Formats: sequence, structure tokens, C-alpha cells
Amino acid sequence: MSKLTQQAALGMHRAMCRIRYFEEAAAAKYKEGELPGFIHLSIGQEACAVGVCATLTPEDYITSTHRGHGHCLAKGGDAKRMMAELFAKEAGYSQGRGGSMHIADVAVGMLGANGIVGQSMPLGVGAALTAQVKGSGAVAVAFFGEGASGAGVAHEAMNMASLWRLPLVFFCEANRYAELTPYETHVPLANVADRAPAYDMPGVTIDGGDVVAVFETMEEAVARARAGHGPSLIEAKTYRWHGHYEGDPQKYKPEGETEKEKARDPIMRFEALLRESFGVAAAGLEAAHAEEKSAIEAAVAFAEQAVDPTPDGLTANVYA
Amino acid sequence: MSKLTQQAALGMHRAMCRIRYFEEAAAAKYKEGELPGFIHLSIGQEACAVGVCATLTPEDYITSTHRGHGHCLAKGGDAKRMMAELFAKEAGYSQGRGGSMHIADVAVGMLGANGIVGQSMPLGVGAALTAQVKGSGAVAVAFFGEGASGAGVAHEAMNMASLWRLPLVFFCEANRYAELTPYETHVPLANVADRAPAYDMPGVTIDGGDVVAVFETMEEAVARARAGHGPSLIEAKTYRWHGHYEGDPQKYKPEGETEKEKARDPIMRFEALLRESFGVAAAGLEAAHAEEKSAIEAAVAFAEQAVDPTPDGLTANVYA
Amino acid sequence: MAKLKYYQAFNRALREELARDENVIVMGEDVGESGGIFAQTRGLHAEFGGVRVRDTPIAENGFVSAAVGAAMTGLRPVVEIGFEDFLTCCMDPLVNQAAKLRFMLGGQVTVPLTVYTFGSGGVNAGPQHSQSLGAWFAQVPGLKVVTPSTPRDVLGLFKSAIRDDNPVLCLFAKRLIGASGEVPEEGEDFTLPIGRSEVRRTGNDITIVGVSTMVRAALAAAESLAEENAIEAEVIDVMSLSPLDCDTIIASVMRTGRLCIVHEAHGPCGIGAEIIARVSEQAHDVLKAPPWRITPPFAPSPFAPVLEKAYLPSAARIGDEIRGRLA
Amino acid sequence: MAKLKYYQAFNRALREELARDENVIVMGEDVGESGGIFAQTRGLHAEFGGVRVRDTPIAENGFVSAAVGAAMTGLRPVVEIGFEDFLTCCMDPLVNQAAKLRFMLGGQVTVPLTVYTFGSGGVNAGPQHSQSLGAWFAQVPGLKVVTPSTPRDVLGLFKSAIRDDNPVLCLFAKRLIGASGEVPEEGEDFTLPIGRSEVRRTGNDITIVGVSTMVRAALAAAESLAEENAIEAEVIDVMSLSPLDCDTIIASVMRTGRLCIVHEAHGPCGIGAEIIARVSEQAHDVLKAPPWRITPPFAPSPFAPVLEKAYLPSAARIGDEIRGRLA
Ligand SMILES: Cc1ncc(C[n+]2csc(CCOP(=O)(O)OP(=O)(O)O)c2C)c(N)n1
Ligand SMILES: Cc1ncc(C[n+]2csc(CCOP(=O)(O)OP(=O)(O)O)c2C)c(N)n1
Ligand SMILES: [Mg+2]
Ligand SMILES: [Mg+2]
Repeated sequence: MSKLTQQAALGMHRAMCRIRYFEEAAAAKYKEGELPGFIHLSIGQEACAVGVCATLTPEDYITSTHRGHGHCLAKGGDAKRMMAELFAKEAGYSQGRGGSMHIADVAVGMLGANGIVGQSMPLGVGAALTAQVKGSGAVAVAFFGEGASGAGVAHEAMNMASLWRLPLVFFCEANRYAELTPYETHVPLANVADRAPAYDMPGVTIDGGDVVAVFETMEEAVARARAGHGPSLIEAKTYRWHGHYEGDPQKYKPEGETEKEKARDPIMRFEALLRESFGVAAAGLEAAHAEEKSAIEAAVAFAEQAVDPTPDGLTANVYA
Repeated sequence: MSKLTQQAALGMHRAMCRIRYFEEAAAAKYKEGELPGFIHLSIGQEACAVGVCATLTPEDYITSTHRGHGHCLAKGGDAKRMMAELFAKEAGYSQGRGGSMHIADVAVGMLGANGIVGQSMPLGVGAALTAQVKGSGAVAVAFFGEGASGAGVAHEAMNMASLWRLPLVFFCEANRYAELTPYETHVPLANVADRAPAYDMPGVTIDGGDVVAVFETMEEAVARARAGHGPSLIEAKTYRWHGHYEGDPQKYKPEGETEKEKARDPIMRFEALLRESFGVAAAGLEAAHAEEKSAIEAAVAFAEQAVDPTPDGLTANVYA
Repeated sequence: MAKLKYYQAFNRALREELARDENVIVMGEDVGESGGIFAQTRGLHAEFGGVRVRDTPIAENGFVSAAVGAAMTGLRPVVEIGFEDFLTCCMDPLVNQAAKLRFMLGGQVTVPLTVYTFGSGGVNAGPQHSQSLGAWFAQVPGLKVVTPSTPRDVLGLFKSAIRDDNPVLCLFAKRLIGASGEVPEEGEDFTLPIGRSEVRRTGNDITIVGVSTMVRAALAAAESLAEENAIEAEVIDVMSLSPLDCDTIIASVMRTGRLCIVHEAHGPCGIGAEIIARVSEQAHDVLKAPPWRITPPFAPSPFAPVLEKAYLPSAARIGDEIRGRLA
Repeated sequence: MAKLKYYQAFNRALREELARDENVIVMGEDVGESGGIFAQTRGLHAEFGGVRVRDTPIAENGFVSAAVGAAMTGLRPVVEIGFEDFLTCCMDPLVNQAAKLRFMLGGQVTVPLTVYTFGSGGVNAGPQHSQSLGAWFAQVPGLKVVTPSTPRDVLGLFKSAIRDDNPVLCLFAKRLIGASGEVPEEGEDFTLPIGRSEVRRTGNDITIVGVSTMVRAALAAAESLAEENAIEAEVIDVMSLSPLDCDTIIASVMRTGRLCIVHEAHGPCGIGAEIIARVSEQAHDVLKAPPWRITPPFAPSPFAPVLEKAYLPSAARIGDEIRGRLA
């Protein structure tokens, strides 16, 4: 805990609230039929995105999955422009071309959510390669899921990163399901991180609901990467409260499972810690909630009133 | 050694000689310009092909790499039809359509050499899957190289085989090079087999020049597979005496390396053992050499006099 | 005649083939107990068990290649790739293995593999979940490719694909999953030949060839052309991209003298290009006017509904283009 | 003018671009110290070091995707895929990542990636090492595709590809690796525009469009047609499959009225189909006779030399087909 200042901790708490409110709003708007396409929410996994990104600078890179809202917000993305993207508006980060599944803010080092499971990992290798070739001192973090860990590119990426000692952290959010199937369908081991020795890199499995544990584990991996000692593999055991996509009936979840997990809400757990170990007053936490909530309401209002893209731009940005 | 009878050992010795003579003849004919295309020889690696296939029945399957002559001969392929295939003749196993890189005798369970590095592994998963679904009791062996171990499909195949407890053995011939680059370019570990724990399967690294070690290690893995206990990973440290392809100037090999390896010729090593531990007379071994050599000469003669395929068959076997 | 939805026809076809031949197995992500993301495999795991109806990890390259290996050794694997866009992840087993093994092993094996997937756009799924990539596979000898556009065609072509001794790619359309249509009664073993196009509407003024979802758009356009402009369009559903039945198209163009092809795939080197090329090669003189293609612009599929609507060819656009040329 | 072999022009182009821009890096199997299986990267590792000229493991999907990630963040990766057939192993990073990222991120990134490979047949390399798959990529918006057929074009197009801010696929021909040709002197910074076809021989009787290796065959056929039959063929080297310069072709067909396309790729949905489609769409009336394609039969490339010789279009076959139609 020594490494985490109160100020940093409060920033992390805010970020977790921001993600929660952002995604709750998205869920509500999706249900109302206001958001088109598919959306994949990370509610319940906020400690991962936030604990990871709190250890990074804006010059550092992250690559993300189809479940990328939290990653984008935690890396510093603007909720307004993100929400506008989910609403398919011209004011969105990608002018409504990409939507939720490709949410990105490259200016803050968030290189994009991606619809192809596994590709976040070699794309992260590429970002780390740039850092290495340019000697910029930046590091990259590649988020992925336990489902993605079965993809060939996961292996190729970890192998290359190790061979080339890249400044990279592979961060697995093992949220118990990949689409409609459980962990055991995808991984024949108790822990994805147990594969780290296969790449001669450190591997560790942590409680992904404990934002401080995520932060501290990441700090070590980032330091290692920055020092030129190569990649690490971190697996955070976490849980998605919602379905794979909004609208998913979630028949594959055992009864009561989600409720049990909700009782271990990572935000509540962090708040207990903030009160007990960081001496933060309950009122301060409530204020944070209120402010983040209203910021997200403003983002929704912004997105709702924003204009649609126009068909004359259909071929914009196909070529540079 | 208890498991290996003299008769079986002598058969293995023959098979090793057969492969050696077959490939020496192919090398000579290639040099003379009689063989078209590319050929990849496994001279020096005979103990792998032979030790593996000696533990299999004709109902068992093997899948192979671009370097597949030895595998095909060891599994029971006919040298005549193989040589005819290398000569691109209609009498070849594939009527001259595939050549060396796709050498196959499906009737004896050799499902084919393959030009795409890594694909032997998931193809082997498929053969093992057939055995499992049909309950036939057959096992499959997928040969691959240390270079192939970096391919995504290697991971996907080992992961699936483990998850599904398939009757399969992954057999890596780590022959120190992948094309023109050394082991270290491809694998960040001392041993490919050290990746077995990442798939919850047994893994072992053995001396691939010791045919008895290959045989005994395989016996265990095959027994495990047949018993329904799932796949294994075996890595045999071996060495290719020739270039990646015939004509390869081999500038990447340290001086004297090949010569040093030739002094540890797996055939000579096995012969010493046959004499010392199996009580085989030198004359018997010489006779075996003579017979195998002349069988290969006959195969070359057969191939040389065989007829070319005719262009009217260009579209044969595109569709069933 | 019974009525089924597109995904139900899919389910029935697969169930019938699983019941008919014990060598048929089903593999893919979420095809098992969960019954698939579109309910397409619902009930099959319960009926046929986990050995034959098998959830895979997310490893398209690996499990399609495994299916090829299984097909070579006696099974008839039916493999799901959830979205057509993910075919990019298993090109090698499809193109370098399944398509070529029989040829390159000199006929030593057959590869009775079926790979099916859900493609096309129209559901705001964005650039990586809306593609129509069938033309790639039409270019590859050794493969067959079908594009059923109605529940009846799903039933008939999917069953034929599973029985075919060659690798067949079945390209279903996400957007049609809930569409209803008439199919032969339960109990009837209904198949359709692969490699045959069908005339869906007759007319003498122009031939419109539609692919998958675009058959409906073409039919709607034809109705409005008939009503508003007295233009009678003949509409052909191409049904198989490979082998391509150009005879049916040419026979039609012989009468109409005019040809327009509509598909969701991009224009360059698409099936529309192929059809124009074959008609030009074989029946150049019967064309009374330049043939043309109606396709999306040369850009990825945009997420925004307002953009995707403008992006995809519509009945209105088809009608307008034809009116512009014929009226 | 200097004289260089095809692979030497390749090497010079890459060396010049590595020297010119420190963001250029080279990645691939055996591109490093060993200098490549065709000696194509010889000397580059020594000159520019292992950080910028990097051997990869055998992981095409992974390292092409890594190159995309590097391109998004400021490098200009040049990536080798040894044989064109292995493009099957990296379709996702090419098609779903490199081609789409700029569009789907709303212009937030550029992807200045060059992927090069050696394709085509003629060296008895068999079904999995002889393919020409360029049409697949011509169908994908966001990509560019070039097919240089001479050392000069290798030099000019490869350098342009590396400087292009878009992903460009350079399809080189194995068979031409040792072919010599004139190139601008060492020291001259020579580039050629991507997306322009060139007339290699003028003539008024028929337009032959050749792709890659087939340009030479077409030129040889044209000479024999001129000598033996007084038929003057115009020969166009298409040079870029995407963007495709159809204007040059149409301008030629306006004069000749006849069109024939020759390529090693399979016919269906190939670049020949696309050219016929565009000419039919845009200049149907100038065609005095049916256009046609000369391609291999619809079968994988056979290993046997006697078969491969019959399989690939030859100058003799081109000449005969044209004679049969024109004489
Ligand atoms: C290559 C590929 N295959 C399949 C899919 C469909 N798909 C989308 S998300 C998903 C599950 C991913 O699971 P995991 O990696 O655990 O991430 P999570 O959804 O749990 O966050 C699948 C199979 C895809 N998008 N890409
Ligand atoms: C997918 C793919 N990438 C690259 C190649 C080119 N290639 C052929 S053999 C080879 C090296 C394979 O090394 P290894 O697996 O160690 O087998 P070995 O040649 O040593 O027997 C490579 C890179 C290929 N055939 N397929
Ligand atoms: Mg998951
Ligand atoms: Mg090797």
C-alpha cells in the first residue's frame, strides 16, 4: 500500500465510478433502443482497467478487446466523445464509424478496442516494438480475456514479446466466461498466468476485484518493462456482472452467481479500504459518486443531442 | 530396454537404413538435376521417425511436416512409390501432384507431409478426434519442428488436445534450425517440452539420436493416449546434417558443427547397441545395409523409368 | 408445407443430418449446451451429446484444421465460425488444406467438411462484423460456396453441403436469421443441388442477379418497377457462388438483354465481376446495354445506422438505378 | 541506366528506404543475418542492425499484427511473408486490422505498413507454394496491391509502397527473381506511382493485359503474332491490382476493340474478371468481340514440371488463342 498515495487512490476511485456510471447509462440506453449494434459491458471488472491504467503515463499504450469502455475511460478517454460514439454520432471518437467495439482515444495511448478476439495481444506487441525501436521509454499493456488465451495469436504474441524482451504487460481479465461458455471450455489449467513459464516471463494470478492488488502488481511489471527486462503476464480473476452482450439471457450462469459477485463489488471493497486505510471520509466518496454520475449524465445528454454523420462521408478515412 | 525385442530392434535398424539410403539417393538425384522443385531431407534425424513409428500400428495416424520422407517410410510407406513421387511421376503416391513436400500414404496412416509450418499439429488433433469419436482405439502422432512451435496453431492444437483429452502425441524434432535461423530465434526456453505444463500434459525432452530412448518415451505416451488419458509432448533434440533444402549453402551453421554431429550418427550409435546389448552380429547389420541400399536403388530405377503424368489429368481430384 | 424461420431451418437441417449419419459432428464456439448465440444449435447437444456437438476454444485456425484432419479420417465435421469476418482467422485450413488435400495427395483422401458462418451486414455490427467475403473462396479450386437466402434454401443447401464429399462453405446471412418462409414438412428429407441458381421472378426487360440478402431487395425493386414503370425484371438468386451456375443467368440475359448484379460484398473481384465476365465471354452479343453492379461503396461497413443504411444497396437504389438506365 | 536483377532491385529499394527514414524497420523469417532465402535482404542486417532488421519466429499472424501495431504508433514496418501462399496465415491483421483501423477509428491513425511476398508459380513448388492470391486483397478497401514485373518496377513500386501512408501489399514473383533489367542509376531516388498501368507495347488489333509474370508471356506472344500473323497487339502491364488503373486499359480497348487478360491466378473473381467487368460497364460498346481471360485451369498448381508447364498460361497459348479468334 505504501506506493499508493491518497490522491492517486482517490483518482482511481473516481475512475471506477466513472466506468460504472458510464456503462450503467449505456445499458439503460441500450435497453431503451437508443444505442445501435452490440455492446459489451465490463461492469464488475472496473478494478482491472483502473488498477492497470493508474500505473501508466499518457505516453504509454494500451490495446483492448471488444469489452473496452473501461479501458478507454481509465486511460483518460473523454466520456462525452465515447458516449457519442456509442450513440453513433459524428462527435464520437470515430465519428460513428466504429462504435462500442472499436472505442479508442489514440491521443491518450488507447489504441482501440477490437472485435477480433486475441488481436489485442500482437497489436500490443507492435506498440511495445515502437517503444523499443524508438527508445522512447514507453510501455504497452495488452488486455485480453481468458477466452482469448486459447487463440494462436496469444501464443505468438507472448513468444515474440519474450524473445525480443519487449516493454509489455499482458493483462488477462479472466471473467469466468467467454461468450456463453465457462473458463473450463477454454483453459485446461486453473490459471492462465501459469503459462508464463512457457515464455520465460513472470506470471502472477491476482484478485481482479482488488484494485490495489492490480495496481501494485502492475507497478512491478511496468517497472520491469521500462527497465528493459521484458514482458510479464498478469491474470486478474474477475467477473462480468452483465451478459456477454447486452440482451444476453445469461442462461449459462448458475443461479445466484451474479448476486454473490455483486456482494463483492470492487468499488465497495475499495471504498471500505479508502475509509479504513486511507482515512477518506464517506462524504468525500459520496461526492465523487455524485460528480461522476452527473458527468456521465452530461455525456449522455451530449451524445443524444449530437448530430448524425452524413452519408457523404461514407468513404472518408478509408485511405490516408 | 526390456520392452524392445531383438526382432523389433532389427526392424527399426532397417527402417533407419532405409530412410538414410532413400534420402542420400534423393540428394544425389537432386544434385544431378533429376528431381524438380524443393526437397527437405531429414538425414541425421532417422531415430525420431523410426522410434516413433515403431510404437504405432497401421491403424494409428501420423501427420508430418515439409520434412516428411522419414516419417512416411517409417510408417510403412513404399520407397518405390515415394521415389516416383519425388520424380514427379504418375506412379508416385500422389501421381506427381504433390511431390516431396506432400508425401503421403494414407493407407498406412501417414496423412501427409505439409508445406504450411505448424499445420501438422491441428491436423493431428483432427485424426485423434476421429479416433475418439469413433472409439477406434487409434492414436495419432503429430510431428513438428522447434520452428513450428512458435506458430499460433501449435498452441491452439495443444490446448484443444488437452481440453478434449485426445489420444495424441505431439512430437517435436528440435533439429537446431528453422530454415536459416537457430533455435534461439524461435524459442525463448531451453526446451520446447518445457511448455507441456502450460497444457497440463506430460512433457519430456530426450536425445533424438537415441532411437531406443525415442521408442521407450513414445511407448509411454502412446499407452497414455490409448488409455484415454490424453496427449503428451515429447521433444527430441536432433540435428539435420543437410541444409534446410537441398542446395542450401548453410552459412548459418558454425564451422565443424555438422561433422561433429555426424560422428554421433544415430545409426552407428544404434548399431553399437545392437551388437553390445542385443547380441546382433556385425554381418547381420551389414546385410541389412546391403539389402536396404539395393531396395532404394530399385526404387530409384523404378522412379526413373516410370511415366510422366499427362496434362489431360490437370483437373483430376480437385473435387471428389 | 410448413413454416420455419431461417435459423430454425438451419437447426432442422443439422439435426436431420446428425440423426442420419453418425459420422456427422458439430464443432465451434458456443455450439454446445448453450445452443449458439443465435439459438441456431439449440437442443443438439442434449440430443446428440458432447462428443458429437462440441464447444471449442477460440481457435479458429486450429479447430478448422482439426476438422480437416477429422474429415480426412472418416468424420463429416460441420464447423461454425460465428461471424463471416472471422474466416480471416482460418484461411489456411480452408484454402491450403481442405481445398487442396485431395488434389495434392493424388486422390488418397476426401475432405467432407462443412464450414458455416453468418455474414452480411444490416445489423449495425460495424467494420469487423458485417463482411461478405464469399468471392475469396469462389476463387479457390476445391471449395464449394453456397449463399442461401430463404429458410427453404437453408434447409436444402445446408443438408446437401453436409452430404457433399468436398469442403463446402455455407454463408448464411445474420440479417435473415429471423425471417420466415415455407419449407417442406418435417419428415421430408429435402435437399437442393449445390451449383444451381434459381429464377425467383420472371420478366423480360432486365435480369437482376441477387446474392443472399440482396435477393429480397431485388424482388422488392422488381415489384416497384413493374407497378410504377411497367418494367418487368427477372430476378435470379445465385444461391451458389461456386460452382457458379451461369447458364441460368445467360439464358435469362438472352431474353432480357440487360444485366444488373446486386451484392453486399465489395465490387472489385467480387461475384458480380465474375458474372459480368462470364456473360461477356460467353454471350457478349446478347447484351443490349452495359451490364453493371450495385454494391456498397469501396469502404468498410460503417457502424452508424444512418451510414449503414446508405451503404448497403436497397430496393430503392436498385429501382432507381434501373429506372435511370431503362426508363 | 544500370542493370540489376529483380532481387537486387528489391534489395536496393529496401536499403534506400532504411537509410532515408529511421522509422522504417524490416521484419520476417530469415530477413536478418542470413539475408533471406533468395538473398533479398542480404547486407541489411549488417548495415542497419538487429533492432531494425529483425528475424521473427514462424508466426505470420502475430508478427503482421505486431507490425500493424507498430505502424499505428509511428514506425513504417516492412514485413516479409516468404511465399504468397502463407498470406493465408495473416489474413486477419491484413484485412480486419491494417485495412480497417484508420476507417474504424475515424482517422485517428495511419497504418503505413508494407507487406511483401513472393508468389506465382513456375518453379515446381507445388500446390501450397505457387499461388497468386492478389485478387483477395483487391477486394478489400483500405489496402493497396502492386505486382511489379521488372527490376525497375520493383525498385519504383516497392519504394513507393514503403512511403505510402496506407497498408500496401507488394506481390513479387519468385520466377522473376533472377531476371535482369534496366534501372535508374544508383543514387537516383526512383519511385513509381501506385495505381498506374503501363503500356509495354503498342498495337491496334487487340489489347492484352498481363499481370506480373504474364506480361513477359504476353509480350512474347505479341511478337510472334506480329511476325507470323501481322496482328499488332497492345500489351499493358497492370502493375497495381488496387487501385486498378482501368483508364489506361479502356483507352487502349477504344482503339483495339478487343481485350484479353492473362494471369496466373485462377479465373473466378480474379483481376481479369474485374477488368472485364469494368470495361463492360464503362465501355461496353467499344468491344468488337467478346473479351476473355487466359488463366490456369481451375485446379491447384501441380508439382510435376510437365503438368505445371501445361497449367500455366504460356506465350504459345496466348498466341494460339488470339490467332484462333482474330485470324
Ligand atoms: C476471432 C474471433 N472469434 C470469435 C469471436 C466471437 N467472440 C466475441 S467475444 C468472445 C469471447 C471472448 O472471451 P474472453 O476473451 O474471455 O473475453 P470476455 O468476453 O469474457 O471479456 C467471442 C468468442 C470474435 N469476436 N473473434
Ligand atoms: C506458415 C509457414 N511459414 C513459413 C514457411 C517457410 N518455412 C518452411 S520450413 C520453415 C522452417 C521450419 O522450421 P522447423 O519447424 O524447425 O522444421 P525443420 O525445417 O527444422 O524441420 C519455414 C520458416 C512455411 N512453409 N509455412
Ligand atoms: Mg472472459
Ligand atoms: Mg527445426
